[in-house]
Amino acid sequence: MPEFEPRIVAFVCNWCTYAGADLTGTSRIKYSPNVEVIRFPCTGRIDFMLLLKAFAEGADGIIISGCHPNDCHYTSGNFHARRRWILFRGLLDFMGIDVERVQFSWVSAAEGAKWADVVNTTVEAVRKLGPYENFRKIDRAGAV
Amino acid sequence: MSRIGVFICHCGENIGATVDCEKVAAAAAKIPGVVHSVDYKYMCSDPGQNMIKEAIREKNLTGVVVGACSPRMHEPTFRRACEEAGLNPFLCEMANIREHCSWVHEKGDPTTEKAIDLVRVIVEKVRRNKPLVPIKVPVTKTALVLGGGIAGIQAALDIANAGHKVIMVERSPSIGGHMSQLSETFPTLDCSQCILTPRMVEVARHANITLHTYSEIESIEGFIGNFKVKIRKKARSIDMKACTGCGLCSQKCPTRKIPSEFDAGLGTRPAIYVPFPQAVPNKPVIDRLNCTYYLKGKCRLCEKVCPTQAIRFDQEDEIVEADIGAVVLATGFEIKHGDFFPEYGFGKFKDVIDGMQFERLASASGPTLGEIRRPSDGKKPETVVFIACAGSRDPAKGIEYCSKICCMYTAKHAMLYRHKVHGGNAYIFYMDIRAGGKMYEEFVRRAIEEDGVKYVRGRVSRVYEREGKLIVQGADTLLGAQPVEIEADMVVLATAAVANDGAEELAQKMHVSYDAHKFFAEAHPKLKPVETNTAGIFLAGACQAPKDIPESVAQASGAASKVGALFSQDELTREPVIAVVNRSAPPLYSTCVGCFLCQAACPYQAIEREEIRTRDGKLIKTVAKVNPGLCQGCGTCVAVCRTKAIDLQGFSNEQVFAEVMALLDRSEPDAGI
Amino acid sequence: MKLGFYPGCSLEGSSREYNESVMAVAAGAGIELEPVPDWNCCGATAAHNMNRELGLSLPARILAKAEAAGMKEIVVPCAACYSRLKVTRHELLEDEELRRRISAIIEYDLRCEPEIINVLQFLDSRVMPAIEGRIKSPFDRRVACYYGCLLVRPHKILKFDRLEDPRSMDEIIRRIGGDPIDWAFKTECCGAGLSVSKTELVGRLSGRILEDARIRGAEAVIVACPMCHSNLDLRRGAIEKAMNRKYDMPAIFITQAVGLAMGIDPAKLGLNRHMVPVKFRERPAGKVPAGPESPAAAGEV
Amino acid sequence: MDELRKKARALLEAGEVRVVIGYGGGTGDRARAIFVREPERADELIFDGRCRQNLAIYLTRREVKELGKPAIVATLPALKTVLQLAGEFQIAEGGLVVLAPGADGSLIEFKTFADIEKYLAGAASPIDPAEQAEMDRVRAMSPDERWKYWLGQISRCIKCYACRQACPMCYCPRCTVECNQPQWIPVPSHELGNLEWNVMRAMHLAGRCVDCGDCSRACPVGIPLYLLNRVLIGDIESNFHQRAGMKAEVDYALSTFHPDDRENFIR
Repeated sequence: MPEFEPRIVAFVCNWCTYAGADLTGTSRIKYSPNVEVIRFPCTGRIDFMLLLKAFAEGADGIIISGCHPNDCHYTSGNFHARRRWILFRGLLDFMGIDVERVQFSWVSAAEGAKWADVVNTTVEAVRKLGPYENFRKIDRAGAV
Repeated sequence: MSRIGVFICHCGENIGATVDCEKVAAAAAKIPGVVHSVDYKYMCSDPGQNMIKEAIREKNLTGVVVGACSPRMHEPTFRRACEEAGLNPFLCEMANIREHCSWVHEKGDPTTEKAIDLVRVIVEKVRRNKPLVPIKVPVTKTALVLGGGIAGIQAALDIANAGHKVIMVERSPSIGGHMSQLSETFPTLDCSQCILTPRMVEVARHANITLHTYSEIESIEGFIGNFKVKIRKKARSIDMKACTGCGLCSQKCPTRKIPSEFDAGLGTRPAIYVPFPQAVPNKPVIDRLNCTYYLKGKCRLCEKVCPTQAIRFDQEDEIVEADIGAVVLATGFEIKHGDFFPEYGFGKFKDVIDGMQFERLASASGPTLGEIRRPSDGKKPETVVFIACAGSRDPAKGIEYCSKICCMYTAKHAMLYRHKVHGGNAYIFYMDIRAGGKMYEEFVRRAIEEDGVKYVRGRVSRVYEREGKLIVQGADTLLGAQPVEIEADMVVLATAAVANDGAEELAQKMHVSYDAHKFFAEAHPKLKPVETNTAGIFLAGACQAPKDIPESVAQASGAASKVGALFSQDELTREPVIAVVNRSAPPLYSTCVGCFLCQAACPYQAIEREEIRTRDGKLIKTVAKVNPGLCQGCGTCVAVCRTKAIDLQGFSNEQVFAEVMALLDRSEPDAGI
Repeated sequence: MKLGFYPGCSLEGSSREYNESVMAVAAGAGIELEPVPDWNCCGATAAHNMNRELGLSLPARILAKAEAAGMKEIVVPCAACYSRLKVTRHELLEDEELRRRISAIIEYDLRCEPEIINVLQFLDSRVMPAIEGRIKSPFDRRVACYYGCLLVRPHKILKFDRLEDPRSMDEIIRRIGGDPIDWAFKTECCGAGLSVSKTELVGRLSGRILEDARIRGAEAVIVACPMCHSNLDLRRGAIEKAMNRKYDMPAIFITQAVGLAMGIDPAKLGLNRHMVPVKFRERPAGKVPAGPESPAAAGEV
Repeated sequence: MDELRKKARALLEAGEVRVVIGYGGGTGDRARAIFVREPERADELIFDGRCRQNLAIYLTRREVKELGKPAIVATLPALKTVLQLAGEFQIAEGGLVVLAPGADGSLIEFKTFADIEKYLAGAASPIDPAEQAEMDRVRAMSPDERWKYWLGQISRCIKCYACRQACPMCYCPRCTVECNQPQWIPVPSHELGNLEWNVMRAMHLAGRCVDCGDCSRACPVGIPLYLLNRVLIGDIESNFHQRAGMKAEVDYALSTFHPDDRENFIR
């Protein structure tokens, strides 16, 4: 049986992490292909609902990444995002949604190697956790 | 129905070696709405761009997806190509299959599959792209230069000489900054004031420069090309037009014992004073906190002696407003004082001084007229210990960075001391000698070899007084960390260079970012060293990080050339990636409920209130409105808005939602149709 | 008022006078100190150097016992115990994984609720407000406040007072009528744990401290750590040998000084237990010598 | 109660308000909201232990707004709602009269929002012991048990949106569930849609919910929605030291921040 290949969706900001991931490429640092990036202007733009949507559509893990505190291109979008994630993560955890599958990180435009590391460790961690069966099994067929 | 063209680039081997580009193009062709899908060796080449243009014309495309490198590389190239072919450039997007795919994964099916995913996501995004029109904004061709030190002076002169108006605002009564306080400058040992004062005078005389000294920024609003600034001119208590700068008032002022800021507290000045003889403007100011008249209600001696009746005790602060197009921040730095170093007894022992105080002791215009005499008893110190990195490079003190200028000025100080006090002993405790710069290393070697300065590699743990001597207790790490004790007559601390007082408040006022140490942040550490993240605001000098004079001047000229480039156009074009509050038909008018919770989240104060009224003026509802000039497009408001009344052009809810859906949906595209 | 209390080994052994004076001062201020039930060794000074988990588990167990007993604050007079407890609490609060691991070892789900209070904080915030205005016999002595290393370091964790030139003890001395000298040896090393293995080194290091205090005219050295005290008191022989000079200046605990000011019987403060007899020069009450004396004058007492 | 009736009558007679939003007797042993517009009907007002509904919900209802300036009989959560609505610019100072009857028959009339702020700063908000016990029970569960617990709860949800209708902070004329471009929340009432709806509802109330409990009471299948609200209230208080409904100005946890906000999960 082939090894389980998790699918990871990454929501990243344009100015730090997207550029950092570009640098990973420019530096030819290899990492797992299981992750795919969706670009946002800023972590402040990322709607919490998109995380639920990603899980609902079959993501096994999620990476959210943006500029380090104080480095935000827009001064403070990441600070707002951080608050949003503090609360949202607490709520998900309380509802038994597997928050271990959501990796938040700060990756700057200079941290190409860190991006590769964030991806690889997240992929490995999610691989260990296995497919997100709870969400895959959830009923979506119709009315009760 | 969308008519989307997909263009997959091999980038030579860069993509082609690991991704099966043909397969990607074939897979993209199956996506509903894709009417054209090809791959080509170099999409960014002229033939490649022509392929796109031709396809747009021939197939009447409504959207273009280029699967190639990072949009940060070639998005402008391909958008321009689309525009040339008559397609709105914002209907073109790139799928990053190079930096995010071919370069970081091994050759194989998973990599090709990922490339297909990435292209599919962008196709779904482009399907929902809307044609956007770049925003045009006018440019006011006047620059505001904040700070009148060497960086501000250089920037102001360069901009003014390019033919643009400059408003310079300086907090203290004279321009000149720290450079005017220095004795000699490394590595040439030429006199600081001799090279600075001609430039100060030029600023004062320049027809394009308006100078506001003893003034601060009250507020700034607006955006690139269109700032509105309020300047508070603090009451000088002097009629600047009537005053001739004769100096009689200062000579007669009975309050004379105020520590002089210019002499770093080593000398004194009267309550009505000109900071230093070459000050610009060379007119006095009354220090109201120390003036007898303001404290006790009588005196007014200066008023009596003034031959031109220029004293104005009842003068009030004045607010000056100005329209400006660009800002150069050149507010400089400060050195760490106070009881930051209890272990070195700074502030406790009179003969433990900082580097700026040593500059004043060594300066011919200083309190000792250039003789090195220690503050406590005026004796010439026989042994002086210089401590480099006092506070700098010390995480325990909260300052991890290198202050950069200290190695050089400490070498200069020791050298000046050896020149002025023959037979004196100069010791320098140092961590490393950082003398990178033209003629810098040679300068340090000269201090060691020609002037006999004794360099001790190690840290000083403590300085204390015993029987009239300052005991400097340290270690010599080149002698096996052996403890060293030196009985010194004076100790000079090369204290850390830190951000200026009020830098944080100013940064917040200007909406520029700043680092953990309150130095202003450049937009990119390498490629945008003079820009800030706020368009139209530039940096010069040590307000960005500790810098020496040549570096400050170079950066100032860099900032000035950026301002010049901005002022070379009458109108600016900005990307229309901005937030918009929706409007809809009555009775809703907008899904915005007017809760204004988004307002606090906006880093740019771009969210305004708009009243929707009936034709006869009756208020229907108050809703949010985004000022397109101020909005920078971060989208934080979009995520905060629970009714989804705000959306971000270019990254709309529909677009990102579709991207997430498309990314995870690997089912055969035509299966669902 | 009732507070938790962790004595540690020194206060029950070599520094009984410290314990006695803490208790006497607390009682005088109407504060009840309740020992942590079934307390154990804090691990100082060896455990954290030998085995990280052991070094954390020992203090963690103390915290657990206090937490289980509902204590919100624990007064820890010994500077070494204070350091171990405070550092452990900090590390466990910073690292959730570690907190879980240590909790498993000590078989108690530690939330690290109790705050750790050192003797200077205890005096400053609890004792002084209670006795202010009731100083019976002002401690009008010129003294050297010696803090040692563990009360203020590592500063990042303890966040207590100023790292290089602490002032809290000087402030307490001033409040009870004393005159603390301004000196540079407040946190210099006394030799600490090398007391037994390298007594000669302790003689030299502690000697430098006493010498500077002597030159500046101090009548006593005030300490807040049993280890400092034993080096400065017990090792007087080694000190005198290293410095080639006699020192009769006593080393006393801050709680003893406060106790004296409160008018507590010196015997109840354990002042009779010191190796260097605690005797102060007679002089008209309330008069503090103006400044440092000449070395010759100080030597003959 | 007499105080309340007297005041209501006086306000209506003087024309100071056009309507008094209060409680009246309902069917059986229930109290219901009544809208008293004539002075002579003031005696229909009651106030006792049955009066739990947060009447502030009507302050934003178009039909009620059209009646003219209201007076509102406010319980503790309603007072908080008034402040929160003021902070969200939905009601303005002077635009309403706030009457808070005490259990002992006394009556406080709040003249200004600042007075309400002062009053609330000193008021305790007791938590129902049974509800607290349920919270403790769920918190003590393993993540998997919590998932099963909530899946069990939300699988009973019929998406009737009674929780939304009962919530005084859900005053948006177009709720995001009604947005179909994109369709954030699936229309059918299946587990996934129910889950997404309930998460979204909780998040949209994060930093705004005053914990009146009307959503839980309105839920026809008895989903303990208060648990979700309280987790967020607790997290906001412990992390950001903010609490909804305590100030009449914007102090919204999700649009403010502090550079030193702490978390332990971002690497």
